[in-house]
Amino acid sequence: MSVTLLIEQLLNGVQLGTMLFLMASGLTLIFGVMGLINLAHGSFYMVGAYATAAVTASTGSFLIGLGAGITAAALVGALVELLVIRRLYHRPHLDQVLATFALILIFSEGTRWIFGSSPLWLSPPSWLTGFVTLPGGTRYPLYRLMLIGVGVSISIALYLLISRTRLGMRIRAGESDREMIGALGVNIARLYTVVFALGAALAGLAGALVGALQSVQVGMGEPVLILAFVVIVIGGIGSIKGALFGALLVGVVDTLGRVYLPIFFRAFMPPSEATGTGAALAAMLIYILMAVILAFKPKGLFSAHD
Amino acid sequence: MTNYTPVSKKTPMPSQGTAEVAPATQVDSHFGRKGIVQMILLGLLLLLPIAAYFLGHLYYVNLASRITIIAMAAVGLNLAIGYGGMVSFGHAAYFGLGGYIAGISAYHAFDMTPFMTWPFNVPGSDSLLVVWLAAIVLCGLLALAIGAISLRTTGVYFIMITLAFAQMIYYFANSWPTYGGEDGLPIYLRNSLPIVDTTNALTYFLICFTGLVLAMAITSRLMKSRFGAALTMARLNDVRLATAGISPYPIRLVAFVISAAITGLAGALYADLNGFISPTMLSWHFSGELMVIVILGGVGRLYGPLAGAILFVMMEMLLGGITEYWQLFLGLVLLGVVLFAKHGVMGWLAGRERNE
Amino acid sequence: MSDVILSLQHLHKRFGALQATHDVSLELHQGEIHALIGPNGAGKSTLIGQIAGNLRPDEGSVFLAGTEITQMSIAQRARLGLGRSFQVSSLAEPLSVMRNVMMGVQALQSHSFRFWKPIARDKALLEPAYEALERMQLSHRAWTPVSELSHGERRQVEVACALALKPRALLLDEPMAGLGPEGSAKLTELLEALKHEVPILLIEHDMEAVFRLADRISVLVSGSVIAHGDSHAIKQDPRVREAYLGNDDA
Amino acid sequence: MKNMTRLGLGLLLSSSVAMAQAENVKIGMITTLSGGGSHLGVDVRDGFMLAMEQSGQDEVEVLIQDDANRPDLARSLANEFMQRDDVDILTGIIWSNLAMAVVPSVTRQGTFYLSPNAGPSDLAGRMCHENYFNVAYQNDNLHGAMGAYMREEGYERPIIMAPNYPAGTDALAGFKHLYEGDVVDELYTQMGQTDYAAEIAQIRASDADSLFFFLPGGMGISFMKQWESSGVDIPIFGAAFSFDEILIKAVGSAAIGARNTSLWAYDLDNETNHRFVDSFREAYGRTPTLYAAQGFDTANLILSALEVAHPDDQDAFREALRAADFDSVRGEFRFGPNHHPIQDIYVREVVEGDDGQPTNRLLGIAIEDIQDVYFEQCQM
Repeated sequence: MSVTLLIEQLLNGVQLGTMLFLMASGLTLIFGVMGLINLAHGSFYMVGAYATAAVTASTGSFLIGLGAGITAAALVGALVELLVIRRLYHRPHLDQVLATFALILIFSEGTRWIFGSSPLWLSPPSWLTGFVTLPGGTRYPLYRLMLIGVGVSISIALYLLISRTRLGMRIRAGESDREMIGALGVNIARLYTVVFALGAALAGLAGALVGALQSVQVGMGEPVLILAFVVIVIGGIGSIKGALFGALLVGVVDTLGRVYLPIFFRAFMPPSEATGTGAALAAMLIYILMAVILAFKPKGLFSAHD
Repeated sequence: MTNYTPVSKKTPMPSQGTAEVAPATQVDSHFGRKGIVQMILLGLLLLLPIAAYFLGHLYYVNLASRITIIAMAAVGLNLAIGYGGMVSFGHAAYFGLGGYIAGISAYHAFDMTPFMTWPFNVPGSDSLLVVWLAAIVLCGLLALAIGAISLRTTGVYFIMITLAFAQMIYYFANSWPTYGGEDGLPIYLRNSLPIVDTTNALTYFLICFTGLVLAMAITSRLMKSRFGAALTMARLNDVRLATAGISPYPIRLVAFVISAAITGLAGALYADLNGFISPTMLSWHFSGELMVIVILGGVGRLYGPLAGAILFVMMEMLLGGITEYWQLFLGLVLLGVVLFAKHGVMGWLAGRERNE
Repeated sequence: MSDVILSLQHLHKRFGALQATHDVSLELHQGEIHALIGPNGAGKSTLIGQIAGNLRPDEGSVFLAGTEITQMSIAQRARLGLGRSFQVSSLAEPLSVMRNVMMGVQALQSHSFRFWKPIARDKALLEPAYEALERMQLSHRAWTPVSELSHGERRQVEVACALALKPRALLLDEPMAGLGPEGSAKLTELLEALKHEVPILLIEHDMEAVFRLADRISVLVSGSVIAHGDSHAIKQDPRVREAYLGNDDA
Repeated sequence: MKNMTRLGLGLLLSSSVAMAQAENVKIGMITTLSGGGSHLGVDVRDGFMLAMEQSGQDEVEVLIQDDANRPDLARSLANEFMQRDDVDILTGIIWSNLAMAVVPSVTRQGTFYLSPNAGPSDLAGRMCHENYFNVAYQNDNLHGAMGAYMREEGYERPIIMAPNYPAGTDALAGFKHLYEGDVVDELYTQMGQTDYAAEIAQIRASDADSLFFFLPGGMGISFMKQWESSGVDIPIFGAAFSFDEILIKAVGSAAIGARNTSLWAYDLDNETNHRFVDSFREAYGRTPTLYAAQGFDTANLILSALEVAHPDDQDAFREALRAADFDSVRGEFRFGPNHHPIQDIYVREVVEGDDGQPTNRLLGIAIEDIQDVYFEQCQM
């Protein structure tokens, strides 16, 4: 295994991490501000991808499609918040888990009803296909580099939003003291809707971007939802910084584990068994990572709520 | 420091009896509305399958067995969630492990190969008693390990870490080829008991029914004991419990283990009922469904899991026959229950639970 | 010194830049009420935390009846005989008064891993709990849910819960807070009767109650004990006056 | 078309016209109509019902239930069909793991089971049963055929890849069995994996001259899209499970040039097939997939046997099935001793169709009269 390959795999890990961050930042924001645990976050990911695929197919423009996807996810998010979620803020976590579990069923089957069972077509636009040659000679897909770029830009934008703007100030106030922002005269109901829609839009963006690279189908949000939960739990629920760190950690560990564990086992096992064992262990790796981290730091690495 | 004497005689000294016995409202009445609803539920569950059996409708007997087993798994989860306040999102792990124990044991008994030879020889077994014991013990041990780590966390972290452990086991079962991996493992011959014929649908139902009733009786008795008092306090106010001199952690851990053992036993029964075990039993969807059943029925209520299981399986069956989008309607019903019927079916049928 | 029940020795606790507890030493003797007073932000809560076991001191040690308890958990300290009440009522609201009080009795009688015998008819639990309630003149409310009690009654139940532990020392955190003059007077009376059996470390804002009850008073300001003495001495102490009046001016 | 909408709603249904032996025959179909991969079940059902419709049958009742891709639910539905509805024949299951859960107990209880899609090796070998017929393929068939094809085409250093689950390891074993040479490397991915950057980098770093992969459903879509932009330019090969007409439309241009083995192609030149493809397109407005073809064949096999005997006459009905006296859309079709097909496997290439969308074009035969390797273990 050469160094260039390692570098390429690290890039892959970072790319996976940035997309996880888009999901995780919304989740952690929603938890941090409203104290809500939202299993239906993966549904916004799916909504974003489906809307992007549908609009891209009818307009022929990926960018218009992407805009539509983000908008659709934000609108659906706002609607869900108004109709369902706001009844859940003062309910125990158990109720939140179940209500949002029900939302997953409704969204998945509703999407299937509207769009059918077949996966939809969505590909990166032609000006983003192809690859760039990295120093050292490896060729890396342009689209994936763009994903990393988007992820980094969104992280910076989120940082600026939260540290520099009025909305960000309210979000921070909401995180530290929910009673206080009411006293500040902020319209809490509207703040909550905005934050929820923002989280949904980020998930929709991730779904649209990743959907072009993967398959747009019912249930696409679930694996990534579970990963995003692992990310925010590792990072510390409610902490954006933790979400970023956790996302990169999970992305890199998952990618490297998949590649190098089978190779590692080949050192002392017959090849076919080694690949099987390695792959099995790789599938469990991030959960093991999470368990170990929580065993030592029960509130994650960067807990916002101590 | 033991000579406590009443400080004041202003209040009349109540009779000794008041101190010893709780007023009637504290004792379960078998004749109130709640008692009647409970007796009807349990009676129907027992009598309908017997009637169906003698009318020749085997399908309904097996359906009743399925409801009974799922109810039992939910009774286990209810002990953790409803009574212990531990929102476990990973009880599929115990249900699946219980199932795999039944499956693996039958597999080795069928092939006449040992399950392991080192450090000591463990043969397979087709005896249900052995399988059940193994399921209870091993699920308890797994829960001891998972609980010991998970219970250091609280709230959302606990929900997520229990989910993570279940996912770990799910992926392991999925990719471990010896016992079928994702394909699952068939059980060709149902494990057996001395004297009775377990392959008879009604007999097997009665076994499951006995298991459910036992699980409920144990839960009920447990919650009235000192342990139950401590567990209740741990759920309501763990600082109060610690201040009273009882550490919440071991109390919760033991409750978690008992809860997992009950769910694991249900899993073993389920595997033998279906004659098949696969990683789907370990999936997070199943953990979610178990939680749904507990909530549907009424969380923290003895008969809640039973009512929830009946409702859930019926909905699955009836809606599934009407439309292929039945999960959409299941979602809507569930959402309605969570938002508008906080106390579940039992709360609606039998009135609100008295404070404890 | 054999009658020293609770002893704090050179406790230090720091949160970042804030020195919340600075070299605090205190003793609680048999048969006395020792009051700890101090303005808001003086570090009383942090100190209580270190005594009760929510917090560990950075330096120094805590002894209960000669046993070092510095590193023990809350529950261990309680079993050794440290009874405690909370500033904000911490009772289990939906449960009856009796069920709350019984917890302490249960902790004293070996472990709680008894799964079979129903507590509802367990005399070994009921009788001592009932006794503790009687001492707080609350036995008539034994089977009432805590949620239906008045504020003052909850305060009494808190103390009864602590008494159920047959404590060697009581740590009462602002038991008078929120009580009207009548409630305060009643609780004062009850505590006065209690002190001969179990010494009390009383953290209290209600100065009238403190001066009436306390045999000795320690004044905590900015994490340090600035004065010790009986009520008369404390009233006269210029540093105390300054600490309180200075605060009032600000 | 109206009739078909009714089917689409998944209502219990029956179709018409008399036939001597078909009185009161009930067929239970358990298939995947919801959740992931449900387009396979929908196509099997639609192909099956199309054949029923065309036969003008009135006496055969088909009951359809959705298994949501869950083995325990499938198992319970099978019991429901056998014990409550008293069906004579069961069919419909898409996935091997569901088939393993359902089939052994069904056949043991004396009900016929005809598989329109899954063919796990155990059911072809040591667990075969006289009442079990596979009308589709044994799971290894398509992979083995591709092995043979690639050997013949002169690829010397293939790298092969599949998810780490039994069907995946079986697929690679089946490939290697007929490829009969060394492969550069075997990669195992995770079930349901969506990102293949790491594997693609490994493939690039190897000196392979070709890639064979088995990634059914959404996994294949994800992989091919990512493959396209990776700049690795070795030819890719697979089995039809990643290249059905619906999946390649979701993959788009990334699928073009890929070759895949299938037991059927919509442009296969025989009379039955022309009629099938035309009528399917007319009824459902889309091009059928191989699953639809398998469903269609399954129904026609049943109908052909019903002309000879009623399923209650088990031995006669079984003989009639074994004779496979029906017009298959794949041309010649016969059963081996273990009731699995002996059939030609074709190679198709994904090309750009007239409408600009990718579509499969028949290249030729990959291997003739392939038979699975498990029949020797089968003792009926």
